[in-house]
Amino acid sequence: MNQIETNPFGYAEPIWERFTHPRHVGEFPAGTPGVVTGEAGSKAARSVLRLQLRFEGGRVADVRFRAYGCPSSIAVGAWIVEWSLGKTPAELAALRAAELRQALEIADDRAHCALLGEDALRAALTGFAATS
Amino acid sequence: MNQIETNPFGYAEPIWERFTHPRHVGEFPAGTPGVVTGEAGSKAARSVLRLQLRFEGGRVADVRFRAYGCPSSIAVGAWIVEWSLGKTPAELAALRAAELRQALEIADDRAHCALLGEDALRAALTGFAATS
Amino acid sequence: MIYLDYAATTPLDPRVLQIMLPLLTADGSFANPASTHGPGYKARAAVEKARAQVAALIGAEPGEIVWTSGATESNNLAIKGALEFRGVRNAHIVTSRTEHKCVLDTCRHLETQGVRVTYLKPGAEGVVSPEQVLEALTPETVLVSLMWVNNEIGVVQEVTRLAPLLRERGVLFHVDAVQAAGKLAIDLRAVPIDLLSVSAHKIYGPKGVGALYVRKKPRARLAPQMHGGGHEWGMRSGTLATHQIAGMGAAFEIAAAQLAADAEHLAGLRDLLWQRLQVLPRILRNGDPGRAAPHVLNVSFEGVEGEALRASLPGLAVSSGSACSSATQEPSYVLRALGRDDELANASLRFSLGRGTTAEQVEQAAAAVIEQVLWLRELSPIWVSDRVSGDA
Amino acid sequence: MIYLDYAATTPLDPRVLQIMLPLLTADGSFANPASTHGPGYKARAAVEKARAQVAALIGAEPGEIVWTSGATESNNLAIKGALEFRGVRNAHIVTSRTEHKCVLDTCRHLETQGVRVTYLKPGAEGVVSPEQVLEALTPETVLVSLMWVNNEIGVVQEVTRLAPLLRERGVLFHVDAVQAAGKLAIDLRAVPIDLLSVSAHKIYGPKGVGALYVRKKPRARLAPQMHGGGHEWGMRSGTLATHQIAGMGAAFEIAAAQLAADAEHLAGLRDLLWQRLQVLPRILRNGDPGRAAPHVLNVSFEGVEGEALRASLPGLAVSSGSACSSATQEPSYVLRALGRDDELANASLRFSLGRGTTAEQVEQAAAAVIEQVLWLRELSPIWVSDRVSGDA
Ligand SMILES: Cc1ncc(COP(=O)(O)O)c(C=O)c1O
Ligand SMILES: Cc1ncc(COP(=O)(O)O)c(C=O)c1O
Repeated sequence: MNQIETNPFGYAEPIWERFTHPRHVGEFPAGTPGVVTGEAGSKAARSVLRLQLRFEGGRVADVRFRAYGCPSSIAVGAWIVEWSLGKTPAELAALRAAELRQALEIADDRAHCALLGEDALRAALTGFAATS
Repeated sequence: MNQIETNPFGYAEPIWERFTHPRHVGEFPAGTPGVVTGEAGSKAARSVLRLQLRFEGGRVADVRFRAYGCPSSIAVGAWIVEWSLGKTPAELAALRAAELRQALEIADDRAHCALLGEDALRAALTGFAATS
Repeated sequence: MIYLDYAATTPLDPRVLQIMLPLLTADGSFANPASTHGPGYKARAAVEKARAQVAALIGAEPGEIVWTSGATESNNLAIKGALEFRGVRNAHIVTSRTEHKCVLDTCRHLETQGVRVTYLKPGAEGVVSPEQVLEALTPETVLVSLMWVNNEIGVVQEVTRLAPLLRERGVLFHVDAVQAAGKLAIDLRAVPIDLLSVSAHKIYGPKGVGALYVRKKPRARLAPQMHGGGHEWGMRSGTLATHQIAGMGAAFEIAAAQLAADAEHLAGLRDLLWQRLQVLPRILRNGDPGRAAPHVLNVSFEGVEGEALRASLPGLAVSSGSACSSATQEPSYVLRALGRDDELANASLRFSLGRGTTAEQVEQAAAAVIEQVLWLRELSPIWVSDRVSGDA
Repeated sequence: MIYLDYAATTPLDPRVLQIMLPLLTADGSFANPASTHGPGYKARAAVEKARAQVAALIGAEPGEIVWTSGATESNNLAIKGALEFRGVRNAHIVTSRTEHKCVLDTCRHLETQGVRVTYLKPGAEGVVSPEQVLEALTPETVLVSLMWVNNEIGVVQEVTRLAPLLRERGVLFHVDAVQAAGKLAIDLRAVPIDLLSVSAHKIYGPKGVGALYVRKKPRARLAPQMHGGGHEWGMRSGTLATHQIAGMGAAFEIAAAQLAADAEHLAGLRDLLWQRLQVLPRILRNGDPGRAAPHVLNVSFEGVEGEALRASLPGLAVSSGSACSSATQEPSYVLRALGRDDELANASLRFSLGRGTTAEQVEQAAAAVIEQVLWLRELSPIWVSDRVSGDA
């Protein structure tokens, strides 16, 4: 993403920062070992979040995400993968939308973006449980 | 009347000129010989015009007027007495409101001011006929 | 030219102009305040700052201020909006005969819709007593509309005493405060008025912008009169005129800061003018001098015809009544309501003073008026005085 | 910041400001144009000059121009005024689904009063055909209200062909010409439109002032919506905002002088922008390109979410729909009426160009949009393209 200096729309800074400078965008090459994928949302609801976590030794070693949706939902994706690094599945499972909302200063009318994140992560962990 | 240079209200120039610089205002001392007085209008109608003509040798030798009313009716008084100077009763009797309106550029909605003048002059001439 | 018609309108305060300018041009915050992009948000911020400034002068919350195109619209919105929200069937309004044309005409319109309106006749001094208002109330009374300060005679009505009495009785109270704002202290935290109209151009703001105060607690509910995109909490649609609004805000802030000083200056000059004019016999001051706003002096001159009086004072910009109706040349209905006859009502001048008025101007104006009244009386064939017969 | 939101509002032309300034301050003609004294007459003269200027741009007589606080009010006055004058009982209006909010909301209000309204659905290209309108007429149809140029998609409606057909049938025709004035030639001597709304702030005049053209021959009759002192031939009361009106007049005079040059400049830049954007696959131009006003280009971008698209272009002031309704963040009802789904309607941008727009700005804007659309599609997990798997 190119340089966007200002935030005229008044998004919370943590959201704006991650929306404008997201890291870990993309996906792992097909067949990469230890990768689980979780997806939530729908095109009709205008937000889809896909997370990929690559586990090594029981901890998240690398991450990727893609998101379609408003800046808050994109920031949620970026935040979750960043936060996931180094964590165990048990630690990941503890994440609640409330924590996400607090970390990103997500307003009430965007609470669904945090739920989207929780759902996507849960989906990934379900995948992990299934594969391990 | 003191100096009033401008005419912001858009009165016709002949009206404005006579309203701001009327001549022959007043009345003759009581008992002045040859004087006839004509009055028209009423306080309720918000215009009263009083003309005095002093005849000498069958012609108007001197004049006075007073007026209460709008600028047009004041101008009518001033114009009539000015115009009367030197005239015979027959000449005076020929004055019609239409001529007055034309001379002073009196608009349709002020036609009554011209009639006021005609009436006052007629009243004066009636007085003349009565005394002579 | 001596301008003594500040109650008709005022010039812009130069400080107000400085606030307006950067909101107009390409290098400034000219965007639409409803636009959801950077320039739009900047314009919106200017609008909201002004809302707080206007609210501050009258002791309101910013969220209680609805922008309009002027107090004519504010009065229309308040009265029609309240009645239509409630439903016009069997509704009753109490107002007075000396309200501004836009209140009276709005009420007359509502009468054609089936609303019953009581037009109270003020006393000879122009005052409508709270008791009169209370007596006129019926169970169907939805709204009382009364002005704080009359624009023609400057009488201050007892709205602060009336307001709690109406609140107790559950009747909405609308006040036209156009001539009061910036002249008298107004604190809507303390006075339970429900709807209050103000205008910018009477206190050194721009023409074409006003506001309606709409109380939030308890909430005064209005049916919108300008339909559209739902601006202003759905109460008044239309693109907000940022420069106009910001100018109004600045003017109101200045008015708040200068309220006491302005009022003292104005009252001093008004009293000086009245004192000077009193050398003329048979003149009448209109409106209770004990309840006079600082900026208005209305005087009737016996023995002169009104149009001639005005025409003889071309160097003096004064009004012969409300500027809004003086084009009609009809004698002021306000003075008529006070019991002046047509002739006297017509031979009246409203002098209204402003920040720019000086004692010298007042002296000059008084001298001119005195001279012309004496002259027109002199010219009159019916003025009975100790005039000496003979040439003038 | 690149401003491409001229259809939402424009900056003031510096020449317009120069006309306005002397009408504001104490040393200028600040008086109330309704006052009957020297300064008042001067202000009145400025108002009447502006009336002639506004009339000239649209081929009207000065006496057919009624000042309002903007086109929102003009539209309200035209529609409610015509219906209330005629009586709302059994009345019927024909309009379209893509009208400005203030027309639609006014019609909805009239529906609550018993008026029946037909909202025509335009074709996929945004055009309402005259035939569609004629088919919708009933013996009760009082008024057809149709905009000349749509504010969101720039489509030019066939009002000139429709007008004589309605005149033949004795149906009043109101046209919202806010986006047409100054962009297309308008000659009301040749086109029998009865009521026509214009606004100053869309063509480099001030916000907060507009006008309604009310035909004199044959006379279009309106019930006033703003009651008061009977200003504007009784059709619209309230103190006239001299500086605003004079500014509108100056802006309209300039628009008349520059009409052809402006239109050519705008159309050229609009075409350049569209050409550049077409490097993006799967984008859609909204509105019939064969009936496009010169200043508007509306494009839908598949595969990106609308809010993210707008947020990723903070250096670009564009609109995602009508500025008047974009605060609501709802997908544009205009694009919905054209058959775009919610998602696509939301992922649309209205670029609107103005006198200040340069080819360089258009190139920069196009480059930014292309970059961000590509990026957001890249970021999306559901965008199906020839994307190479792997890190972005
Ligand atoms: C008491 C009063 N109410 C209402 C108005 C109307 O205000 P505006 O000129 O802003 O429409 C005025 C002034 O004209 C006024 O003096
Ligand atoms: C087509 C159209 N009609 C009406 C309006 C409302 O005009 P105003 O902003 O002057 O109230 C606008 C602009 O907002 C418009 O684009």
